[in-house]
Amino acid sequence: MNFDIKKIRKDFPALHQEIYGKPLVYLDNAATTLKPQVVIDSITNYYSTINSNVHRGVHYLSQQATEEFENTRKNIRKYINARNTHEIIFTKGTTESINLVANSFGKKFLSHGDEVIISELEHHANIVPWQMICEEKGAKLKVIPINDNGELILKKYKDLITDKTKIVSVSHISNTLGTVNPIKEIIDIAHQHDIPVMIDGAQGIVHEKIDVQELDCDFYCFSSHKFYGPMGVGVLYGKEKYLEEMPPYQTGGEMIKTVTFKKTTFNELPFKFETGTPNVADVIGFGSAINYIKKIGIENIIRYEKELLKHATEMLSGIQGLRIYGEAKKKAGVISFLLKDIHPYDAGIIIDKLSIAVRTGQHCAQPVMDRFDIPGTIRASFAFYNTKEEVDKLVQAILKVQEMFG
Amino acid sequence: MNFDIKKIRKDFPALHQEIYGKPLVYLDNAATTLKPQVVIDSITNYYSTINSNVHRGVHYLSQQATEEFENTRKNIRKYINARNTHEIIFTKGTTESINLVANSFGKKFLSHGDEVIISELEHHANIVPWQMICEEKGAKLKVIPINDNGELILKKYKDLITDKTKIVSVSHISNTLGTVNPIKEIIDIAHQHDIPVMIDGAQGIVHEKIDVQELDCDFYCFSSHKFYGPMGVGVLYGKEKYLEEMPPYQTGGEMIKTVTFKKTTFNELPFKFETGTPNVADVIGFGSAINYIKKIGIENIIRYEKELLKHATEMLSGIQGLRIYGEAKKKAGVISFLLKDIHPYDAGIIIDKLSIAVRTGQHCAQPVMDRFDIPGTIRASFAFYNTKEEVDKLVQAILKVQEMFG
Amino acid sequence: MTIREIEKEITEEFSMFDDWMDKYNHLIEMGKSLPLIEKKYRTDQYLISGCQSRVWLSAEMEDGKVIFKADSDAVITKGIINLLIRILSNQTPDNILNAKMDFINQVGLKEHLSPTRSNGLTSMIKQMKLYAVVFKTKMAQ
Amino acid sequence: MTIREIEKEITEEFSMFDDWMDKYNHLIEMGKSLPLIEKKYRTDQYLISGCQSRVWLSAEMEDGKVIFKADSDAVITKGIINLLIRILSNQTPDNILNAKMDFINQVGLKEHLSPTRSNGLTSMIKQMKLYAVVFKTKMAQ
Ligand SMILES: Cc1ncc(COP(=O)(O)O)c(C=O)c1O
Ligand SMILES: Cc1ncc(COP(=O)(O)O)c(C=O)c1O
Repeated sequence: MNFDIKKIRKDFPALHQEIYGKPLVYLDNAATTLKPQVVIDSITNYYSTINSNVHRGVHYLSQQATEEFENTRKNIRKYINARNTHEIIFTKGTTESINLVANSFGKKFLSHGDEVIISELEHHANIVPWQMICEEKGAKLKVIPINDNGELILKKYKDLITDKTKIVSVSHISNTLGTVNPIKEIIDIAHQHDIPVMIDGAQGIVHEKIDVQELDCDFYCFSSHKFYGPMGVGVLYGKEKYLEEMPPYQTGGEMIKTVTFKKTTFNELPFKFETGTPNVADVIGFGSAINYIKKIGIENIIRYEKELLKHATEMLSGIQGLRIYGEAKKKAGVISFLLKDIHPYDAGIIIDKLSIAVRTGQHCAQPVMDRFDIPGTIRASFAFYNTKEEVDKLVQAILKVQEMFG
Repeated sequence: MNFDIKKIRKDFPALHQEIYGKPLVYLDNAATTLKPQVVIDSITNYYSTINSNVHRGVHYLSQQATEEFENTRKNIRKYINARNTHEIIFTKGTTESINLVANSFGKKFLSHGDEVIISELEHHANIVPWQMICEEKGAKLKVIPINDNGELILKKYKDLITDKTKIVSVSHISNTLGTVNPIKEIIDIAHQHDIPVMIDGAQGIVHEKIDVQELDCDFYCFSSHKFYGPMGVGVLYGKEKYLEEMPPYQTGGEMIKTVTFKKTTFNELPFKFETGTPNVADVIGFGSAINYIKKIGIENIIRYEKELLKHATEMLSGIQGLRIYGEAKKKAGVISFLLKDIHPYDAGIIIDKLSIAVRTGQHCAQPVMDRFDIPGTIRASFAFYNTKEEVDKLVQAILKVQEMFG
Repeated sequence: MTIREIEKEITEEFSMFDDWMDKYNHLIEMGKSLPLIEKKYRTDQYLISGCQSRVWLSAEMEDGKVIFKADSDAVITKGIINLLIRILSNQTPDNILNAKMDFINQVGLKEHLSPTRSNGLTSMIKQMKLYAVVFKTKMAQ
Repeated sequence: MTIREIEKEITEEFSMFDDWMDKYNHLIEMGKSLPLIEKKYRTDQYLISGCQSRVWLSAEMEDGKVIFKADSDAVITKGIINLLIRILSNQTPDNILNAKMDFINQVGLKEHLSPTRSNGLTSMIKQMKLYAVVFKTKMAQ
């Protein structure tokens, strides 16, 4: 296996710093991942040379900007195997991608009495936009429940589907429990009823190989910053047939064909959904991130991360008084846990002082906390540049926490 | 005057490159400005060290990220002299800022039969969002006309105001004609009727000193990338009293207080309007840009740019067969022109080959083109790092174009 | 004791600790000592909204001085609350309003009180001062 | 002449020019030579939407060959159109469909035909091939 962890760690400059005088252990990857040097260089390069706006200029630099920008679109199309390049829409993040679909799909296809299905383990980004549009349209939001392991109860999902269901939107991987949802099955079931499915892939794209045609999902979205790319960029993949029918979301320059005060006509896909000056530098930076991932190989990453998660699960399970939340059969990337009689915030503060970055709190998934009746969790989330030694440091830190609060 | 142009030019790495074998002359600043090295360094630094998500983490790096992010908000508040820090909302750009207000203000305050006033010289970003919300709400869009010099006809503006007028939205400076609009007067007139005013300051903040309390505008917005900062960041300033009343725009994480499937309550300002992972790196980078501008001094910039514009106007006016579009008494930043019997696209191609970056086309302001019955213009737009020698190179290029097409 | 004196006392108390761990152990001890608020006040009405740990705060006026009581579900938060109460409780509204709370920086707990920490402690100090304003106004009537 | 032969001819023609200015002067000359389309076709119906310069295109079938006519309001665009028409007009639908248009790279005009240039030329080639498909289908009936 050509997966050289020492070499890989060298690619990530942020790994090589000390926090409170000790080497940083970064286990907050589900919040945002670190960036390889090539991504940072790509942004620096862009601003030091090309630095131009796209699409509208005849001048050389603007042409260069446009070409690199559009090449990234092609690159992403290929990476997720979308059929058409114009099915790739750039947004500012997963949250905006979901807002776009909830709003635009909702405006076109949702009416009073219709139903939208989400799940109990969604991130707020995949709950609130649907709540809003349902409220606006007088539609009903239905929720697939989870079992005690944090797995979607598929039987219940089937029962929720009616001839009023207009769309299903679920996450690929839970950012809180780490559950890998059976999205292929969820999609197939919905399609038997001709219902389109949106997948919140913010965590999914990071830990799985994505082929949107094979999945046959109707929408798939993710954030650059959680996938080793810069902040401020997201992707929405959508099937042409839906994107064509949906009205524009935000409006302004770029996305129009003609504007008079009487009538405005809109541009073709993908531009119909992209208005204003796009985040050219960071889109191009995201292209570099994807190239980097391709070079390492997502299969290698998945294999390595599996081992890491297995090790972490074993080690943490061995700690007395520690309970893991989320024990799905298929899991990736994340371990959420609590220590008996210790508030996660207290634990988080001490773990931080031990130079380990974990997240504590509700992880933007309050319904999951309500489901388990807990105030929050401590969450360690992993990337392929993490090591077993780092996991062991986390274990030591947890033991220290227990000692201090014991 | 401590304005050392040689030294300033050294701060902008993109200035020091050759295009087609000759030094670049960058006169497309209204599309996007070049970035000083400190801004690029700030992004590099962020990704090489802090690289964390904000607001939700107890760990050290997340704290650092939040602090720098929120410091930039304070910095911007101070720069435009807003009363409250929570009146500064981060968006992805001017276009999104306007969409936010059109949508959210429109939802709350616009009803059937109401009226919205914009102007004839707006960028599409300040036209189409208003068209959309007016269409949705059954409201009417009214347009302040311009005279042959490209100045708003204030008399007509007064006539447009009725007791149905709910908001006025005009640009501070036209990106196409360079007109500096009398926004103080426009705001005062509207306020006499208790009508709020939104200012599209995408170009305004670049060439004027902004004091939102003195202007007393109700909304003011701009883009980082046009003001020497990174792409992917915009600002919306809004008066608390309106922002408080307006419903959220995009929804998801960060902007909520509590989420259950029954009911979601929203967070306070400014977070109510900021959802999803913000573009932390570029917001912090924008902070560096503002610090850089403060160091140079916006007054010095304005003085220098005035001289430059004067020189450019004189030189271009001296060219036979060249007509300048936009001859307002108060102008800044931009000269739009056409050459007799030469299509702007043809001219643009040749000027590009002479290593000069200008923009040709409609500049996302089709109504202005319709007003003057032209297919587009050639636009040279200036920044304080441009020089008179560069203007003279443009003049040489124009003479060459005339020779080739003569 | 005046606020200044208590602040000085606390600063000295903390200066004994060589490393952060001892300091936090001390905070934890302070946090563990007794619940600081009566059950009836542990309701949403007295909740100060903070992101990660919950903080309840009540205030009463006795002999021209404000008596604060508070609690939290996190021990470290409770420890810091304990410090705040030691300083601000049993003081006159005027003294509370004038308190600079410098000790926070000096004992190295600044990070807990930065608004970005979103743990409700900043809101708590704000709320304590707000109570002081209210009582002051009442007294003036 | 076959498409290949014309492409070769054009490439040779352009290889004579040492610098870009002569090349563009040549394009401008070609652009200036006569309007390429009848007035009646200069309507929105025949307009190929491009961002900066407008391009009109008409096609007719004569003796199994497609005759293209086109025009633009920009001279350089007209010059390039002239090249496209020299190559694709008066050819059979099949030949049009198979044309690779390699000459574009070879004469250094690639930038004008990249979709990012949004000047309608890419759309024009697409439209020409679309006409060829239509005529081919008609012939087969
Ligand atoms: C006056 C004006 N308004 C709005 C915009 C849109 O700004 P952005 O593309 O950064 O959203 C621009 C820039 O193109 C502008 O010049
Ligand atoms: C599953 C999931 N969905 C959506 C989001 C929101 O992503 P972003 O904040 O990048 O918009 C996140 C990240 O926080 C996530 O983990």
